[in-house]
This record gives sequence, C-alpha cells and structure tokens, in this order.
Amino acid sequence: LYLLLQCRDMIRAIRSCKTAAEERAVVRKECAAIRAAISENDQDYRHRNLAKLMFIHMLGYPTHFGQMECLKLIASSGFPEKRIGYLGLMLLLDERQEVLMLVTNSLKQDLNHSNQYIIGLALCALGNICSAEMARDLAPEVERLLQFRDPNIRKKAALCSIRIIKKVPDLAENFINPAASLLREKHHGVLITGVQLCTDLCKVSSEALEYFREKCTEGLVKTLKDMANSPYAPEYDIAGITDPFLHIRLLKLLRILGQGDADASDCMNDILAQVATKIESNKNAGNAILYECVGTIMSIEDNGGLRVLAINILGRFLSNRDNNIRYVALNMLMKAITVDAQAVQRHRATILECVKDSDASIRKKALDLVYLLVNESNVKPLTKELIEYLEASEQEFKGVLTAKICSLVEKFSPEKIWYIDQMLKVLSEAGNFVKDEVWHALIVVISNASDLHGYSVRALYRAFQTSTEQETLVRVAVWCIGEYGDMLVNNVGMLDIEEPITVTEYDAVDALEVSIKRHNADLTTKAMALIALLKLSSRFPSCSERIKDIILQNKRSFVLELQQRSIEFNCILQKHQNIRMPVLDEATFSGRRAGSLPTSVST
Amino acid sequence: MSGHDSKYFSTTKKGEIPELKEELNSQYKDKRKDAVKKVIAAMTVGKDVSSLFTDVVNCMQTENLELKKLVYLYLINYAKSQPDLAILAVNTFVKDSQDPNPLIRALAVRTMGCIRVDKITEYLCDPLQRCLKDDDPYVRKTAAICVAKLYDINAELVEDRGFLDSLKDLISDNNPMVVANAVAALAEIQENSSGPIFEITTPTLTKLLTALNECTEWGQVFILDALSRYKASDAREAENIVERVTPRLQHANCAVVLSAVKMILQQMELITSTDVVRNLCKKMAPPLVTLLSAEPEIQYVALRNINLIVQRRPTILAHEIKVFFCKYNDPIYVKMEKLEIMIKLASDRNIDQVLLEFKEYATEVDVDFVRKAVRAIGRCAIKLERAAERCISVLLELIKIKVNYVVQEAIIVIKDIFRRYPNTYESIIATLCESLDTLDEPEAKASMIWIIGEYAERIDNADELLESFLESFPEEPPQVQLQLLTATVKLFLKKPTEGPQQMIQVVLNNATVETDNPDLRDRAYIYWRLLSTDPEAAKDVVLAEKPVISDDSNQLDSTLLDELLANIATLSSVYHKPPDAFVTRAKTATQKTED
Amino acid sequence: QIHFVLLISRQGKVRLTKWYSPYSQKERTKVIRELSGLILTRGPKLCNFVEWRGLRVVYKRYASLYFCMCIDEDDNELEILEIIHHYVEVLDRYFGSVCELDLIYNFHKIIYKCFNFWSCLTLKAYFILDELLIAGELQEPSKRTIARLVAAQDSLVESAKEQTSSITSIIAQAAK
Amino acid sequence: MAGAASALFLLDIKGRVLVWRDYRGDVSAAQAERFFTKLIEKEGDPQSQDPVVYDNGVTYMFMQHSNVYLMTATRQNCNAASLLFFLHRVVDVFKHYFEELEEESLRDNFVVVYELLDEIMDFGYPQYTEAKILSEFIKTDAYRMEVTQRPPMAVTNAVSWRSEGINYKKNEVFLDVVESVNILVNSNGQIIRSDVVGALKMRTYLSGMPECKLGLNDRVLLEAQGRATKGKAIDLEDIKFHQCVRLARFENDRTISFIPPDGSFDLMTYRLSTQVKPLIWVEAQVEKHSRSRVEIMVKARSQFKERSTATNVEIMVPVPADASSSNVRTSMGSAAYAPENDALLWKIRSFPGGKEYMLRAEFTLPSITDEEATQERKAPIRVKFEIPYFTVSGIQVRYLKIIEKSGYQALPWVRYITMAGEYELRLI
Repeated sequence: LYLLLQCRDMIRAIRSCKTAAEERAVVRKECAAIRAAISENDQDYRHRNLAKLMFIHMLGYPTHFGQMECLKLIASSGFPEKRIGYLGLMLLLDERQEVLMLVTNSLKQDLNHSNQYIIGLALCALGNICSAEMARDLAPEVERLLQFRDPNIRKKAALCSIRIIKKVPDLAENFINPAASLLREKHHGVLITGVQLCTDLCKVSSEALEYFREKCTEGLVKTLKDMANSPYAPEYDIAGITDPFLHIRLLKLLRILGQGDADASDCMNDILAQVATKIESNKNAGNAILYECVGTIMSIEDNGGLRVLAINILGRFLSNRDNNIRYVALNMLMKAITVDAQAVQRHRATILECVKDSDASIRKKALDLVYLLVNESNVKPLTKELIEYLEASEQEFKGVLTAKICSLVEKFSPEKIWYIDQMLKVLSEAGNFVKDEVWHALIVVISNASDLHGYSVRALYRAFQTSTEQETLVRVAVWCIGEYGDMLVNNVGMLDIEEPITVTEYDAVDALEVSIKRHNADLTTKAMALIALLKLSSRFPSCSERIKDIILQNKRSFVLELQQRSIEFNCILQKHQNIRMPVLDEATFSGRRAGSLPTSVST
Repeated sequence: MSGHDSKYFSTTKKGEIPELKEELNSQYKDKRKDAVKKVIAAMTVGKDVSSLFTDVVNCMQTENLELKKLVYLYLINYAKSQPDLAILAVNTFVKDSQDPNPLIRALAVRTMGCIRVDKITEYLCDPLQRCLKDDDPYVRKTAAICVAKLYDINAELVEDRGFLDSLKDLISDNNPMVVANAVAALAEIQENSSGPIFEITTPTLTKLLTALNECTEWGQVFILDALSRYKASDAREAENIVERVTPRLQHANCAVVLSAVKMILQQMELITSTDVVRNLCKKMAPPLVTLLSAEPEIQYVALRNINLIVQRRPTILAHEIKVFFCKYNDPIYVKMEKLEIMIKLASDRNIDQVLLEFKEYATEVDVDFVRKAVRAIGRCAIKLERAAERCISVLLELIKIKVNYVVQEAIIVIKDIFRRYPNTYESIIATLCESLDTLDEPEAKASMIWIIGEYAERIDNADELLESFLESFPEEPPQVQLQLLTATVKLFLKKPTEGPQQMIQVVLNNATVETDNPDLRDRAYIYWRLLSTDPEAAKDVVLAEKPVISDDSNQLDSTLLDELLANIATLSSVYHKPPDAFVTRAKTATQKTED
Repeated sequence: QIHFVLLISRQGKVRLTKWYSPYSQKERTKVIRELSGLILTRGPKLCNFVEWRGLRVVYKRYASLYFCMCIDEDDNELEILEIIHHYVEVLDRYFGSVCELDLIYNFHKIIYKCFNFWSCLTLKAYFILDELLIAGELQEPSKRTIARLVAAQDSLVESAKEQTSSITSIIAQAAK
Repeated sequence: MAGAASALFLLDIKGRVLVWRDYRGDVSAAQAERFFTKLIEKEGDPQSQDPVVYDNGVTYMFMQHSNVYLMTATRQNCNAASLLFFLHRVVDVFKHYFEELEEESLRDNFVVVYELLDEIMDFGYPQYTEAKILSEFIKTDAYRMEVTQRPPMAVTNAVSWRSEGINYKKNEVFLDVVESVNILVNSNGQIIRSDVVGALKMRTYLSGMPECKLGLNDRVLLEAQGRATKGKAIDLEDIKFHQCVRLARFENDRTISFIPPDGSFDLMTYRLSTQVKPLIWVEAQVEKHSRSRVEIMVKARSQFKERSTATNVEIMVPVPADASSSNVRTSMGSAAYAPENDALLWKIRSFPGGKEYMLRAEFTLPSITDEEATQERKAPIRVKFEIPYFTVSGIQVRYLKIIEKSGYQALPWVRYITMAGEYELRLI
C-alpha cells in the first residue's frame, strides 16, 4: 500500500513535476492511495482525502470514486463533516450527475435542521448545483426559509429561490409574495438578494412583472432615494458611496419595471436624474452605478431630458483614459443607437479610432458598434477605412473584420459597381475568411448587373493573376470566366474607367486549368471549374479539344462529384452537341432569383 | 559543470538601466564583465537594453574572449536598431579579424556577417577576403559561410568583389570542413540566384565525393544534398557515383542516411541494369527500416519519406510491412503515417495479417486514428481485388459495433468500393440502409445518397429513402445537396413514375430558384435543360457507364513525385508539397521592417 | 449571473475554480486552457474584459494572481470588478486576522499563504466565496458580516473538535 | 535544395523563450512564442502534435526534453531530417555540459549556452556537435581559467572527434555487446513482429591516436577471407557505424577500422529481423465480474536454455485506471499495483530458463463510474528483463587490435548481455 501524503506534500510533489507525464504519475499514485483508504472506510483521513481530491479535480483528473465520500460526510451529524462534505459536493459534482439525487434526503433534513449554519450549508449547496428535479422536491422548504428569523438564512434562501425558478419556471408564482415582502427589509444582504430575486422572477413570469410594477415601483424608488441620500455608512461604503451593489441592483430592477410602462417610468425619472448627476465618477464604484443608470435610462420609456443626460455620460466615458470605461461606453452606445442614432453618430470618429486600438477587446467592441453605425450616407468612407485596416490587421482579427465588412457592403451599397469593387478588394485581401453566403451573393449581384458583366470578369481575371491562394476569389473568378468568357476575351462592355486587357481564349482556359491544378485547389473550386469549361467549350471553338481533354482527366477521379461531372460533361460534348447550346444558353441563367439582397443592389 | 548565471536575471527594481550604465563604465574589469552579463540576461528575457549601446560597445576592446563574445552577441541583436552607433564597432571588428588568435579572427567575421547593417557590410569585404585565404581552416570554414551571409544582405557586392571565385576555390581546399561549408554556401547562393553559379562538373564531383569520407556528419549532409542535383551523363557514371555513396548508408546519422538514399534514388533513374537496381534496392531497405527505431521525430520524417519512396520503388520495402505495425507507445503522428504506408505495402500475400492489424486499430480510442484505420481497410479493398471480399466483411463487422463515426467512415469507403467493383458487392446495400438515420457527417450522408441514387433500381424504397432527405434540402451542406440533386435525377430517369417526378420538381426548384449557390444552380440548370430538351439524351448523359475508379487516391502525380523525390529529407518531402508551395520568397529586408 | 469564478496564477496554474453553471470536466479543462491563453497574454494597461464564446470574462490581477469571473453579455462589468475586489478584501481581512504573522497589511504574503498550497486556508477561501456568492449572484455587501459568519462557523468546527478530543480523552481515562 | 534554420529556440514548458539565437534575421521571438501558445491551445497535449508544423510562411520543428522545448524555425526548404537530428545532438551537448538539460540548467548557464549556440550552428547550418571537443574551448565558469585560446585541431580535422595528446597510465578498452529484443504479439497470440537491435558500446581509455581494428564473426567477412564458418558466423542486417569508422573501407573489405573517440560511445549498431522465439512468454486472462471486480490470471514462461537466467524481470499487466485494493498471489517474485502506469507490476529477480510461474490478482472498482471516461486505451502487456552472458544473434568479438605508435599494449574487456526492448503482447 502507498503512504497517504499530507495535502501539502502532495501538492509540493505535483508542483515539482517537470512534465505533464510526471504530474500524471504522481496524481495517479495518490488517487490509488485515496481509493484504498476509501475502501477501508478510513474515517480519520476522509477529511484530508476529500480536500486532496478537490485539488486533483481542479487539475482536471477524474475523481468520480470520491463522490460517495461527500455523501457520507453530509449524512454524518457533525458540523465539520457536513461543511467539508457540502464543499466537496459542490466542487466534485454538478447538476447532471445522477448520484446527486441521492443527496436530496440529506438536504431536506438539513434544511429543517435546528442549527442555522447547517441550514445555510444546505441552502448554499442547493443554490449552486441543484437540478430541476431537486428544485421541485425542495422548493417548499426554501420558500418557508424566506421567512426564517435570521436574515442570513433569508438572503441565502432568496438566492436559492433564483436557482429554483430558473430550473423550474412553473414554480415562480409561489415565490412572488414572499419575494415582495423581502423588498421591505432593512438588512442589506436580504434586500440585495430580494431585489435580485424579484428581478429574476420578472424575467420568467409576466405575472410577477405586473405584480411588482404595480405594487413595488414606488417603494423601490423610495429605497433608492433613501440610499442616495443616506448618511455615511461605514459597513457598506465603497469609495464614498453607500452600497453600490444595492444601487446597481435597484437600478436593474427599475429598468425592468419601467420598460414599456410610461407610468412606472415616470415615477422613477427624478431619482434617475439624481443618480446620474450626483454620483461621483472618479472611482470605479461610481462609474459602475452611472453605467447601470445609463442603461436604465436608455431602456425605460422616453424622457428626452434624461436621455441627453445619459448620452453625455457616455460621451464622457468614451473620452476617458481608462480602457475599462471606454469599453463599457462602447458597449452601452450599442444599446443607445436604437434610441438615439444621431447622438451616437456624433462620436463616429472616436469609435472608428477604437477599431484600431491596441486592445483586442476594445477593437472587437468598436467594430460591432461601427457595424451598427453604418448607413447609406456614410457607408463609403467607413468601408474604405475598414478595408484599409483589413490589410494591417492581425490574422486573428481578419475573420471578424471580413465578415463585418462584407455584411456592411451588402447591406448599404449605394451602387453595384461600388459593391463589386469593395468585394473584390476583400476577396483579394482575405478571401479565405469569406463565408459561402458572401461569395454566393456576390455572384448573384454580378449576374444581375448585365452592364457590369464585362467589367467584373476582367477585374476578377486580373485579381486572379495575382492572388491564387485566396480560395473564394478563385471561385468567383472561375464562375465569371465560365459565364462571361467572351466578354473577357473581346473586352466587351468596357467602362470609361477601365484599361483594356489582352486575353486570348487560350489564356482564359489557362486560368481555369490553373485553378484546377493548383496543388492546394479545393474540391468545390475544381468542380466549378469543370462547369466553367463546359460553358466555354461552345464559345471558344478553338479550345474545344483542349477543354475536352481537361474534363476527361477526371473520369476516373476518386472524388465522386468530379467523376460524375467529368463523365456527364464529356458525354454532352461528345455525343450531344446538338443540345449543348440550349443547355448552356446564357438566357437560362439570367433572371434568376434576386437572393437575399436589398433592392438597391439586386435589381 | 554548472553555472550560477541565474543571479544575473535578478536586478534591482528601480533605475536598472542607469545602474547598468554605471557598471558598464566601471574601471574594474570584473565589474564590467558582470554588467555585460546582466545586459545579456535582460536581453534574453526580452527587455529593451538598446539604450546601452555605446556603453556595451566600449567594452568590446578586451582580451577576455568570453566578454568579447557577449558584446558581439549584443551587437548582433541591436545593431539593426542603432545603425549609426554600430559603426563604432567597426574598428574593433577589423582589428579582431587580424588577431593572431584564429578563434578571434573567425569570431570577428562570423559576427560581422550577422550584422545586417549596410555600413558594417561595406567594412566586411576586406577582412572577409583575407579570412577566405587564412592559414587556419577554422577561419576559412567560417569565412566560407560568411560569403553566403553577405550574399543574403548584398548579392551585388559578392559578385562584384569576386567572392564567388574565392568560394569556389575552397571546394579544392585540403580541409574537409572548409569544403563542406563552401558547398553549403554555394548551394544557397545558387538557390537565390538566376544565373549559373555553382555548376557541378565531373572534377568537382570527384573532389566532393572524396571529401565525403573525411568531413563531419553535417558536412556530409551538405555535400550529399548539393550533389543530388548532379545529373550523371550515363548509366556508368551513375553506377560509379552510387558506389561511392552507398557506404554512407551505414552512417549513424540519419540525415546522412536519408541524403544518401536521395542521391542513390536520383542516380538509379539512369541505371539500366536491372541487377544493379535490384541490388541497390536490397541495400537501401535495411537502413530505411532502421530509421524506424530512431527518435519519434526522426521516425516521422522517415515515414513521410518512405511514403514517397515506396510510391516510386514499391519493391524496396515489399517484404517489410511488419515493421510498420503500430506499437502501443508510438505517438499518434507516427501511427497515422505508418497506416498510410501499410496501405501502400499491402498485397495479396500479407493482406490477412494487415487486416487483423487494421481491425485492432479500428477499436482503439483515438478517433482520428480509428477513422483512418477504417478508411485503410476500404482502400485495401480497392487496391487488392482478390482481397476485396475479406475487407468488406471486416467493414461489415465494424459497422455492427455501431460506433457512429466508424459506421460513417465505413459507408464512405464502401461507396468507393462499389465504384471500383461494379455489380459485385451490392448485396450489402440493405445493411447500409439500416444506418441511414444515424448519419450526420456531410461526406457520409453524400456517400449514402449516392449509393441510393446509383442503385435506385435495386432498392425498392429508394424514393422513400431519398424523400426523407428532401425536407432538409435547404439546410444541407453543398456536398449533400449536389448528391441529392444527382441522385434524384437518376431515380427519376430510372423510375419515371409520379413520385420521383414530384421529387425532381421539388429538388430542381430548391436547387435553382431557392438557392444562392451558383454551383448548385448551374448544376441543376444543366439537368433541367437536359430533362426538358431530350429525356433520352439525359439518360445517356446522367446514367452513362462510369469507368472504374483508379486506386491512386493517395498516389501523387508523377511529376510532383519526381520533384518530391529530388527533395528527400527536406521539408518538401515532409509536407509532400513542392518547395514553392510553402517557401515564401519574401526578402529578409521586408521581414525586418515588419518586426 | 456569474457562470464561474477562476483564480489563475501568472504561470497559468489554477488556484481556485467555482462553477455556477454546468460544465463537464472536459469542458472545464478546455475553458481554463482557453481563458488562460486569452487573459495571461494581455498587457497590463488593457481593459479588464474579454469576450469569450458569447459571454464576457472580467478579470483583475492581484499580485501574481488573476481573479476571473465569467458573466452574461448584459451584466455590469464594472460592478463585477467591484465584486472581485470585495472578495479580495474579505480574504485579506480574514487571513490578516487568522495568520498572526501578517500583522501588517501585506497582500502578497496573504495571497501566497492562501493559495500557494491547497490547504485548509484554500478551503477557507471557498467557504468565504460561499458566503459571498450563491447561484452566481451576490449575497452580502458587508465585509464584516461575511467575516463574522465565516468565523462563527470556524468556531463551530473548533468546538466540535474539542468535544471529540475531550470525549476521546474521557474514553481514554475510563479505559485506564 | 539549400536551406538553413532561421533561429534556434529553447523554450520552457509553457512555450516561453528561455534563450534563443537568431541566425538569419528573418524571424522574431514574439512570432514563435505566439505560435507556440497556439499550438498548445489547439489540442492540449503537445506530444501528440506533428514535430513539423507550418504556420504563415514559417516551419517550426521541435522536440521536448524534460521541461524544455528545443525548436528551430525556418523559412526555407531545409533538410528536416538533419535539423531534427541536430536538435537531438544539441540535447547531448547540453547534457554533457550541464549533466541535465532542463529549464534551470539553461538559465544557470545562459552565457555558455549562448557561446555554444554560436559555435554549433552558423547562419543556420549545423557546424560542430562533438561535446567533448567543444568543452576544450568553451567552458563553464568553474573551468573558465583553463580555456584554450585556439580552436582545437579536431574541430576542423578529418578526425574531428578526438584530440591529440591524450594520455592514460593504464590503457584499457571496455566493450559491451548489448542486444535488445523487440517483439509484438497480437491478441490472437501470433508473433507479428520480432527483431533484435544490437549495439557495441565502447569505453576507451587510450593514449595518443590509436588505430583500432575490430573482428566479428561476420559471415560476409569470414567467407570473403575464405574461412570455414561452421555455423558460428552470423548475418548482420543493417549495420550503422559511429562516424569514426571508415565506411569506405568497410564497404570494400568488411574491415571495421577506426580511431576511437575518448570515453564512451556507440561504435556500431546492427539489426536482425530473423524471427526469434520470445524469450519470455506471457499469457493473461482478465475476467470482469459485474461492475465492481476484476480478476486477472497471468502465466509467464521462460523459453531459453536452462543454463541462462533472466534477471530483473518485470511484467506489466494493464488494469483499469480507477481500480483499487489488489489482492495478489504469485508463485514467484512479488507483484504490486502500479497506479502510475495503470498496471499490475510483477517483478521476478531471477528467472531461470525453462520455468513457468503464475500470478493471480483481484481488483475492486468504484461503484460510481466516471461519466466522461472515454473507452480506455487497450494497453498491451509489457515485459522487461536482462539475460547476461547471452546474445540472441550469437555475435562474437573475435579480436580488437589496438595499434598506437608508442607501442603500448591495451587489453579489451568484452561483455555480452541481452535485454527486452519494446516487448509487447496485446491483450484480448
């Protein structure tokens, strides 16, 4: 048998391991020793072994064999055993384990225990990990404990109730009345948890929402007012503010009550204005309240004056030197935009700078916001900025950025040629990040813009020559060459802005062959190139033999789709010349579905 | 032997730089040396100590070799950022390059070559010129590499100053290490130059083959790699070369062995005598097998290369398949490569044993490995006609275990088996159809759909089976959509009844009007046109007899294979890609600005 | 709602984890790996928030430890920073009084004592957390109350210990 | 096909740079570090990663030793075999210098590490990796005073592995012939692989520049010399020599001649793939009774001549990862649960030929099963043993001639031993 190590010694042994393999060996040895102790029902070390298992669990190793030990400790009578047992239960198990059900009975007994600390332990465990089934079984006990004499049990019961109603929303109605009575408490712990319980009740039950709106709004406003005007209370003071946590929770509940209800909103106007103007903003605690307050002002029914106040606060936040404050400002501006787009637009330049910030979190948030800021009138300059930035941005950011740019260009493009130009830039720069829908949509747009077919195919041909490693660019180019090959070769439909290029039929077929033979060509591209070749064979008689050869190269292909296409197309070319034209009549392809694009581009 | 350098990493918190500055200018030697060590320690952990440039350079003139090396190291790191100050070091460099001690002469040119600052480079030419003709071979071997460094910074300078000729002279040097480094330098310069710089003539060849016997293991690799470009004029010369190279197969250094293999394979292409070729194959097999007892990283490279070698010369390892059986502790990357080679070496003679192995692997834990094992069974079926039936029965056994990813993988390969042996194994279709609902991977789904379409006439409820997929048509990935489209068309052409007719309309509608995917749309319109213009022709086109698929799914195309074989032991042979595919010809100058 | 609390050392070692939403063991390991990669690499002056899988992680560094809390998108990030600080202050106050050695305010030492070795002190950190949060929600805004509740339970444990030891001594006496 | 490494990195277990040397100025430290974090993030265990990784124009090749990663980065198509092997050689060099290569020893000796990095590679081309010779002109602090101010002749000489002027009072050579038996038996009890890898390990304490010549009972040689072989000669399949052996000479007339390095080295290795009867055969039966108990019965048999004896035999039989409290009985030796290997470890100090021993063991399993326990890896039974005075191949050192111009006599001491290499028997 192995000697059981002291907790400290075990951790020292684990820490001193140089490699993962060494660590694994130490842990396995120790686990075996613990299993041996368990099967010998060793009482003295149960405590210590459980503590060790918690550590081992945290490192990510299996500890299932210790779960029953928690249950045993919980079932014993002493407080020390129960305390460690519950802790183990919460750490080693979660709501999905079946074993958890075995603890329901012990929990029930402990919820009715004469010792309030034992009740506290049970509530805590229940609140942290109970399953829907347990929630149902034990809800009555918890409901009862909401009126327990000791406030510290009441507050625990309140939070435990939150878990219960989240797991089983049907139980919400039972908690409405007891929750409302918690709002009248003076004890901050109870009050805070009570407010939170009401907030969560409102989220799961419209009945609760109505009830609290009717019965509690005024009371809550008063509580908040009292708080805001209360004298210095050292126990709850943070940076000169009395209990910012309670402030924030009250504001949050008020937001829910005020949302969509003019009367309730009206009732809280004054206090919101007071909070927004009086709270000090030189410390984080104060800013947290202001931030919450702005959120509430933005959500409740309109009161012009308050909103101006809120937007001003955000403006101040945005120019703050603290990155945290800037971040939350961007976050809140995203909500504000639905309320007052004009006001947010005023900060556009600052926001655009944030897209290039050195902090990835701020960059991401700012980009989300820019996305919301774009409209028909500013799409061009903003897109230009973003595409320029695309070249300089880090690899990881390119994916997000690309998606946003594509989406913007698609949504607000004022004219097709601009749209095509922008997409081409994106495809050439970051084509491998572009999603399928995007290049599909681009092709739809091109095919619906008959005056731009020639322009598009030539532009794509040029781009293809320089960046064959951007897969989606190649696909769009391949499709367009197949479809508009003759316009490429004959410079049909030249625009004034274009330089003519010399491309022979042979060159065009070359491009397609390259797209198939690139060493990293993907299957979709290859398959598309086969269709493109089929399309060109009638238009480029000079190359028809060569096209046939290329198509036939795939006749034994291991790839299903390529073989199928190769055989079919070859058969068409060989034997059914007569129906080739109708099959590939260009007219067939026009007038197709507009796709999901806004009318500006797709018609 | 152990040091206590770690003390240099702990520095006082405040005023580190000023403090160091002071110490660097101390009148005491030891203190200065300690200070330089601290500076290097700070540099090592990534702190910016470039502001101490002048002070460090002032410590450069010293008799203490250790200190000198540290200062040089500092210069290599920071000269770029302080090009104007770097010039301060030039005098010492030039002086050191004429030091009576060869160690210092070599150190000076070696370091100067690492400083990529134009002004320094100008001053490098004269010392380099001298060092190339130094009496001491250690200095000459260092100077030889230095020419390549200079070429990388300023190619014109090298050409104008006649360094290339000096370098070529070194090929005839009496010291093997100098020869080897000269070869490495020339090969690199050739690589980056358009003109012919390093052409291997017959006399050169002879000289290098002789040097091979005497130089270090690394030098042998340089020489073998350079010589593998050499094209023998005829079979006789090729045989001669091979004869000189084969002893290298006995070298303990695996890189020497692989480079020798590369050279032998290159020359073998010219050798006409089958006896000689057979004999060479026999000679190469044992060293290749021995590579599999090397460290796992080396094994990996060896396996990637063996994969190429057996594609060109299958006989070499035809009898050695057992050495590729996986061991318990093989890292997963080694196992995957072994599997690939086992497929290539599987034959009618060994297939039973190989199948037993594959079956064992298919019940392992690692998902990717299991998948690959299942696929391997199918690939063997495709490759070995006479063993196909046995392979299929193993696949069916595996399907019965009902592990989801095994089933899906099996269906994918069975589809290919059907394409390889038409009209042979279709009796198992019914068994496959049982797993229809569990398929959730696009490739498996697409394969199953293809099977249903292809054999629609044999599957009674083919229309029902296909119909079950139609509802989710818009959400399916393109791969599945395309197969559904083709399968429905086939079904309709085979059974032109009402049900299929309705289905085809739904599918064509979905694949044309209801989609934005241009490829799907094109494909559907082609079918649509065919069906509406000439149904008989449609039949002819869609149901056309398909040639049996080739079993070369994992064979590289022969021009690529040629290129890769010429690159044995290099990254290209590990990636199975030509060098241009991963070597970005970005000039170092542009990288520097990026950093 | 707070989904989980993590304490990670600068070297990437996990010191404390508490999960309020269900994550399987495999997911937990992955979460920890992803987040330490995300957070430990961030520079000192950047904001204390990272977006992660549609959620947000608020973190703050104390000495060599990163305290991280994962919250929903619409929770108040600034408040979470305050909660983290709240927790740290309670820990500080509690251990400051428990460890006689640390009479002077010295946070580094206390943190080290508490988390360097998984011991009864680390378990205490969990007990304190359980008096601070339940179901991922704040339970008590008063540091004094939290300290008092933990201390009361500690003394309950102490007296139980004394009781058992006195019982064993009684038995031992009787057996003489 | 020229190609060279751009840089050599020594990283700690978390992928942070300990020391790095930039050889070509085309990669940066930050780049590699970021890449490494990515690598680890991807799949947790970096040991399962391909040792050659491509990212954005740069190829990274790496290996792990203790808590250090050695990694080269390159932008060219360089010789992968050479660079990876070079990394292993670098490990040898550092081990020679610092006894152990680990994070701490690198930090403690960073000055020497830099010096070595400057010497072993130039512009990304491997230069010189003979630790013994390197330490003649690059020394750690303690030995700093004795530094030779010139590169030893050996560095550039044809005999690059030995310095001149070595002197011993007593000239001795020790030669150990060590054969490892590798075997793989599948679950049907079929031997699917078996081979023997032999090594001639030499320790030389010789003065001057001695010329050595080794004679083995090599069939090819004996036949070439027209000697009768009488079944005593053997066929060595793939011989690999230390770089001191003159390969061309061996190719010509099978003579093994060399000037040895000083100290210990592997003179040659060879391989035989002739099927050998497994020296120790093990069969195991595993019975799972319900979910809570496993019973294991093992039989081990020695299949070599009675006059030989295997020593330090260790038989590892896999057991479930969460097993406990074994009840073990053996007819010989001792057995214990080895949780670090998820195995039952049966040790037999001395196992004479032609014997058979038995073991029975019982394990209990916890009532709660691991919810996430993926199917366990099917580990094979693994066996370790040594059999002294015995070789499977029958190789014999017929002579070792040592000629030095000073004309001293030196006696060679030869020992033979066979041991288990990768010896695996798959369980059903």
